[in-house]
Amino acid sequence: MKPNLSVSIAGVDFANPIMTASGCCGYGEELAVIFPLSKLGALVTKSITLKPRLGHPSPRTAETSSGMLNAIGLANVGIDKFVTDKIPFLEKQKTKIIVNVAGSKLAEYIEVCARLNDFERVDMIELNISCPNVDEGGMEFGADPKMTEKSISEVKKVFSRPVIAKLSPNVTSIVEIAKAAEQGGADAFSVINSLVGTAIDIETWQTKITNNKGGLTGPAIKPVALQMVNAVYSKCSLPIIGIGGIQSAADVIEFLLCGATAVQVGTALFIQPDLPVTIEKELKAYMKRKKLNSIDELIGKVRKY
Amino acid sequence: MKPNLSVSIAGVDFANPIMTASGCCGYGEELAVIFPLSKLGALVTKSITLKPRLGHPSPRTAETSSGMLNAIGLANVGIDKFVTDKIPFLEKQKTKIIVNVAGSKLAEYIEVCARLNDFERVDMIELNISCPNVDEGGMEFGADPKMTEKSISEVKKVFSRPVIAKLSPNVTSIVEIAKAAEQGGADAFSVINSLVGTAIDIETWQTKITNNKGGLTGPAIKPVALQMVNAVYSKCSLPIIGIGGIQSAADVIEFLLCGATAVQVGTALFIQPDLPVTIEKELKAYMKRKKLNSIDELIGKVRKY
Amino acid sequence: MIKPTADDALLVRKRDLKNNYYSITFKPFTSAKKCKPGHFIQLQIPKTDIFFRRPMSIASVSSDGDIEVIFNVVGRGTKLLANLEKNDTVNILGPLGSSFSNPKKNEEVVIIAGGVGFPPLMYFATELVKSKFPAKQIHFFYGGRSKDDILEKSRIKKLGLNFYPITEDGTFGEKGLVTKPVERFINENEKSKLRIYSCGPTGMLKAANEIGKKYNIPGELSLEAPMPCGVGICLGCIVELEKGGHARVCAEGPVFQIGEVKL
Amino acid sequence: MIKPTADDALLVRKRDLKNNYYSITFKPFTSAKKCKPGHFIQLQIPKTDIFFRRPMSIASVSSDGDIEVIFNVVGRGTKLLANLEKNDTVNILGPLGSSFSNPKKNEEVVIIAGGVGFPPLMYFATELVKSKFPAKQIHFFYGGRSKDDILEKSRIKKLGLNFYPITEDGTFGEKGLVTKPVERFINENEKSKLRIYSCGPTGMLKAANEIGKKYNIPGELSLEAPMPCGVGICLGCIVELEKGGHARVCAEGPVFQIGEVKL
Ligand SMILES: Cc1cc2nc3c(=O)[nH]c(=O)nc-3n(C[C@H](O)[C@H](O)[C@H](O)COP(=O)(O)OP(=O)(O)OC[C@H]3O[C@@H](n4cnc5c(N)ncnc54)[C@H](O)[C@@H]3O)c2cc1C
Ligand SMILES: Cc1cc2nc3c(=O)[nH]c(=O)nc-3n(C[C@H](O)[C@H](O)[C@H](O)COP(=O)(O)OP(=O)(O)OC[C@H]3O[C@@H](n4cnc5c(N)ncnc54)[C@H](O)[C@@H]3O)c2cc1C
Ligand SMILES: Cc1cc2nc3c(=O)[nH]c(=O)nc-3n(C[C@H](O)[C@H](O)[C@H](O)COP(=O)(O)O)c2cc1C
Ligand SMILES: Cc1cc2nc3c(=O)[nH]c(=O)nc-3n(C[C@H](O)[C@H](O)[C@H](O)COP(=O)(O)O)c2cc1C
Ligand code: FES
Ligand code: FES
Repeated sequence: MKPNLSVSIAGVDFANPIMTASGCCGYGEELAVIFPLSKLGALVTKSITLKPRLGHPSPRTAETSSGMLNAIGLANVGIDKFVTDKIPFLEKQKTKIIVNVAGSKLAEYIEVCARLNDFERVDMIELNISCPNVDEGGMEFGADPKMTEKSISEVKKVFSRPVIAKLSPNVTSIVEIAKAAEQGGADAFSVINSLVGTAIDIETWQTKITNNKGGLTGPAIKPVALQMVNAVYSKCSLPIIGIGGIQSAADVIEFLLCGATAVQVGTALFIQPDLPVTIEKELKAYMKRKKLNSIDELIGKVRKY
Repeated sequence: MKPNLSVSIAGVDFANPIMTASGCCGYGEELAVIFPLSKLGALVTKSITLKPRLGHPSPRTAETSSGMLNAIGLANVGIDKFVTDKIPFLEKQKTKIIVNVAGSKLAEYIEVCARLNDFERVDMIELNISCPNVDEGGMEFGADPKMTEKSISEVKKVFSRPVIAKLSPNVTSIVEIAKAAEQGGADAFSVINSLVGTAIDIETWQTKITNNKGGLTGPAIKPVALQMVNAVYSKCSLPIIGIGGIQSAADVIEFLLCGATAVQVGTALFIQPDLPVTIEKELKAYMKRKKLNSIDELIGKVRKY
Repeated sequence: MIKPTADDALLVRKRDLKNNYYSITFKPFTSAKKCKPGHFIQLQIPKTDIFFRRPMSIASVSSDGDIEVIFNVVGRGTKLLANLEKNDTVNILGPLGSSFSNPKKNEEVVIIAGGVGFPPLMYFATELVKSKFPAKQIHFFYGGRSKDDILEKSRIKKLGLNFYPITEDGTFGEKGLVTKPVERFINENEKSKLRIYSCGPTGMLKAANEIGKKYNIPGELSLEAPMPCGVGICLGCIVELEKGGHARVCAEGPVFQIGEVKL
Repeated sequence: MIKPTADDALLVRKRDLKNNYYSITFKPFTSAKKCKPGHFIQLQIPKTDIFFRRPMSIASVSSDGDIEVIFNVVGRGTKLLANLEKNDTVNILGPLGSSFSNPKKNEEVVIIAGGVGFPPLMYFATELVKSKFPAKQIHFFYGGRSKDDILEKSRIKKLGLNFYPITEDGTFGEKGLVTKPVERFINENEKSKLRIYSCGPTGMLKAANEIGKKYNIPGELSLEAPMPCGVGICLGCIVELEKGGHARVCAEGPVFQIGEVKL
């Protein structure tokens, strides 16, 4: 029997649990040249804001041990250009489309989400209430349970399809924030966004990125992400999309066992842009070897001591 | 001119800014076979608790990308045996001795610290209010500003020499906790203890450590540690001991530039037990090349964009 | 965007060019036939502790698909590359980025190269000569600090083009910076027939850009930036455009028009 | 604790022992002279993405200080080790841990080896013979699944000791598990003169431990555990003691007395 890789989150069906993470696949155009996007469960766009943003000046990335720092600063085309230039391309792709939305004020989030409501092919919105790279909004939202609840519930009023809350790891209790999001009416969680970090050039004594601090991502953070996925899985009931340091099918399986229903691949795309294709193949092989028929048989099945 | 590597924290003078981190150098006996401990600025002991502790069952460590997870569970000989068996050895070492103290109730911390007060050669206490590997106390203390303040101020009543607060990175605002510790009368900060994480064996579906979660340490976490050191440096006034992922003199310099007065080497000792000796040599060479006379000329001197 | 491929290729040839420069040649590379001068590849040394790939310009592609890069050891990654031996494996992702556009038949090609900007321009000149573009219309200005910075002299000479080595210390060719002989050449020639191609250190690129703007000579500059991905998806390699906004060095570039970017 | 040293050593010899087993020999190693059978070293392959060192028992130390390990490829680290070539560099930290104690002159030595427990026991037997301990008093029981699991047959035979190969499928030596022939041997000999030395898979160690306790035969077992440090400072490699409490496999062990640890 062929293992069935499809999963379903908040009524949306995905061909497989492998998505590309926001900010790590642009609007899909470049990856589509490299592999058919139909290979993905979903593509999650770069964060879209109301106005176009250039982001921070260069340098805005730095290499770290098994990871990287970025302070791109939410560079994106803005909702107008996204709607006219990017959605037509995305609508043609045979994969689910999740649009990640960010802003510095709640009103901006709402306006962007309201605009997106008109596009049926935008299957879900992922609310980035956890970006460490903007001064206002962003992480502050995601560190405050009240703001989290409010932002989700307001967005739910203007966007009729499912809304995912993307949670920040830079908090004392991610479960507390997850519960607030659940309270606000979120349909799923994305866990996690990047950790806050920095790096210094010891020759010039200057920080390596112009924003002085940035988001740490990549394999380095995988243990933290797995733990947070499992903490949220244990205490909340919404489906979870696991994110953080995924490089292989083995990593995906760890996330599924911890309680994720799907996963996103981010930083690793920079090193292997067609990684999702490899992962899908390896995941299928694993399921065959372990005689698993469906992804469900893995979700949350970690055995604890 | 020879660069001067000595630093001073809360009136205690250290030959150099390089210390070994708690839990990564036992009580000094093994390292003393490998290199003279006089090469160290200070040795920080494994966390001492009131009663002896066996810690968690095996397996209690796992390898991760550029790091490791541990849930040793504060295994230690307990204060009685520490006083009779370990202090006599430590007293003979030509380096400063910092005893790390942990517990599950405040009363335990106080009793252990009171006992240590009698031993002049215990130069400082480092209060572990941030261990992720015990159920009670430990991290809960360090995530709560009130408990942080209280535990420090109570310990200060029974221990007459300087007390260092070792801060947890698993909080929304490390600065808030640092300020509470400052309020409680702390003399310095150690920044950071380990991040919480986990890892799963995808063949057995079992967590890789018996405590199910553990502390993530090693080069993977260095960017997070640097950022937290700099955040505390910017907002508080006490001296900082920087910890997290240090593997080389270059890493030490990054921490100094971010605001640390001294540093601790932890996980990297497991791969290179005589690393502090190498680091001291490299640090001296760097200072010569950069024409720096003292460590002071580096502390907090990061240039921000 | 050309569809890049990722291949585990074997190191088939390694040459120490002295002065911390190396030439290494790999094979097989599926997309060798698609490579054009200006394109780059992203190299990954499997199982190292180096996280990102390292971008390298293509220095040559042989008729049977061997692909060569020439590089300078500047840090950890290039050090590891230099330590590779025959039959070691490297994963190559490419070809990536934009390539140099061809000059018009009657144009005089002014190449301004320096440092690790030399390899793509050598590739460019080689392909021009191969395509029957008259070698005497190619003017290869190649600057370095000292004679050891001028690589592959015989290879350039063999192309039969006009070779103008320039060294700061005068140990090889003219003494000084490339700017002076280039400007002299421009002034001695009909400006409307010139086209500039430059790749090299920032100072040289700035000078080439300024010269192009000053004399109204069109041309192309190949830029560098730290590149986490190389395929346009991380937005980490941006450069500011004169008209405002950003461009990605890996996707819109590395080859830009003179006057297009802020340097 | 012997003061360990850390050296960048060169791979001077590599032998494929088939069935995913390899022998690799390094030099120079400063502390070669201090090594004793039972000691292990921590190997690090420089510049790999493998974080911890990997513990390996010493399989032999030659008179001019070459140090050999024999290993089985089981994961990422051992795979990398197996891919090393002559002149590649490995950093060796050691010697570490406790070593086998010598039998009394009149004792019969019962060695029970299996899998990667074989190398330290081969080293032990070799050194015993070298030290003029009578080879005929050494009884080397060596178990494996199949004949390919029995390594270095000629090397053992050359020692002139009593060699008892045992394979589960009977393709080499006696068929079955080591337990039976070992017990038979014990019953045919004066028990008070026997001493057991064992290293191998957990099942074998348990059996050796039980046999020792059952017949009241003293002896030593060499254990394995994941080892972040190998020098006693991380407390990651613990084993439970029969008398209560923990011991560190890297520091109090890897060699423990029969009956000392919970297996
Ligand atoms: C399109 C392009 C083509 C290039 N072609 C060549 C070539 O043909 N020959 C050659 O010798 N070099 C070339 N370079 C530069 C080369 O990529 C860098 O020298 C190399 O990445 C440095 O790696 P390292 O590990 O040795 O240095 P490190 O300093 O250790 O690198 C540290 C980090 O900085 C990044 N980084 C720093 N400076 C640069 C830079 N200028 N460009 C890219 N990444 C940087 C690296 O990616 C890495 O993440 C090219 C760069 C680009 C962008
Ligand atoms: C004292 C001692 C002596 C040893 N001697 C030999 C020998 O002579 N020949 C030989 O082939 N093997 C020996 N081993 C086992 C060998 O160390 C492991 O097979 C090896 O570490 C596995 O590494 P890997 O990367 O291939 O496997 P992986 O499975 O990829 O390793 C993953 C992680 O698990 C750890 N790990 C898992 N199981 C073990 C284990 N049983 N022992 C140590 N670490 C483990 C590794 O250190 C690593 O951190 C010895 C182990 C010890 C403790
Ligand atoms: C360069 C870069 C840009 C990112 N941009 C965004 C973004 O715009 N919005 C967002 O929600 N997350 C963004 N992220 C975070 C990722 O979506 C993901 O949560 C994080 O990288 C962890 O996954 P990884 O370790 O697989 O990269 C970005 C990450 C990187 C590396
Ligand atoms: C195996 C292990 C045991 C540790 N035990 C303690 C401890 O007992 N008390 C404590 O305060 N910190 C303990 N730590 C944390 C370290 O002191 C240090 O804060 C942390 O490891 C980060 O530094 P590193 O990345 O250099 O290892 C332990 C760390 C490790 C790896
Ligand atoms: S390097 Fe990633 S966009 Fe250019
Ligand atoms: S491996 Fe660290 S104490 Fe044994």
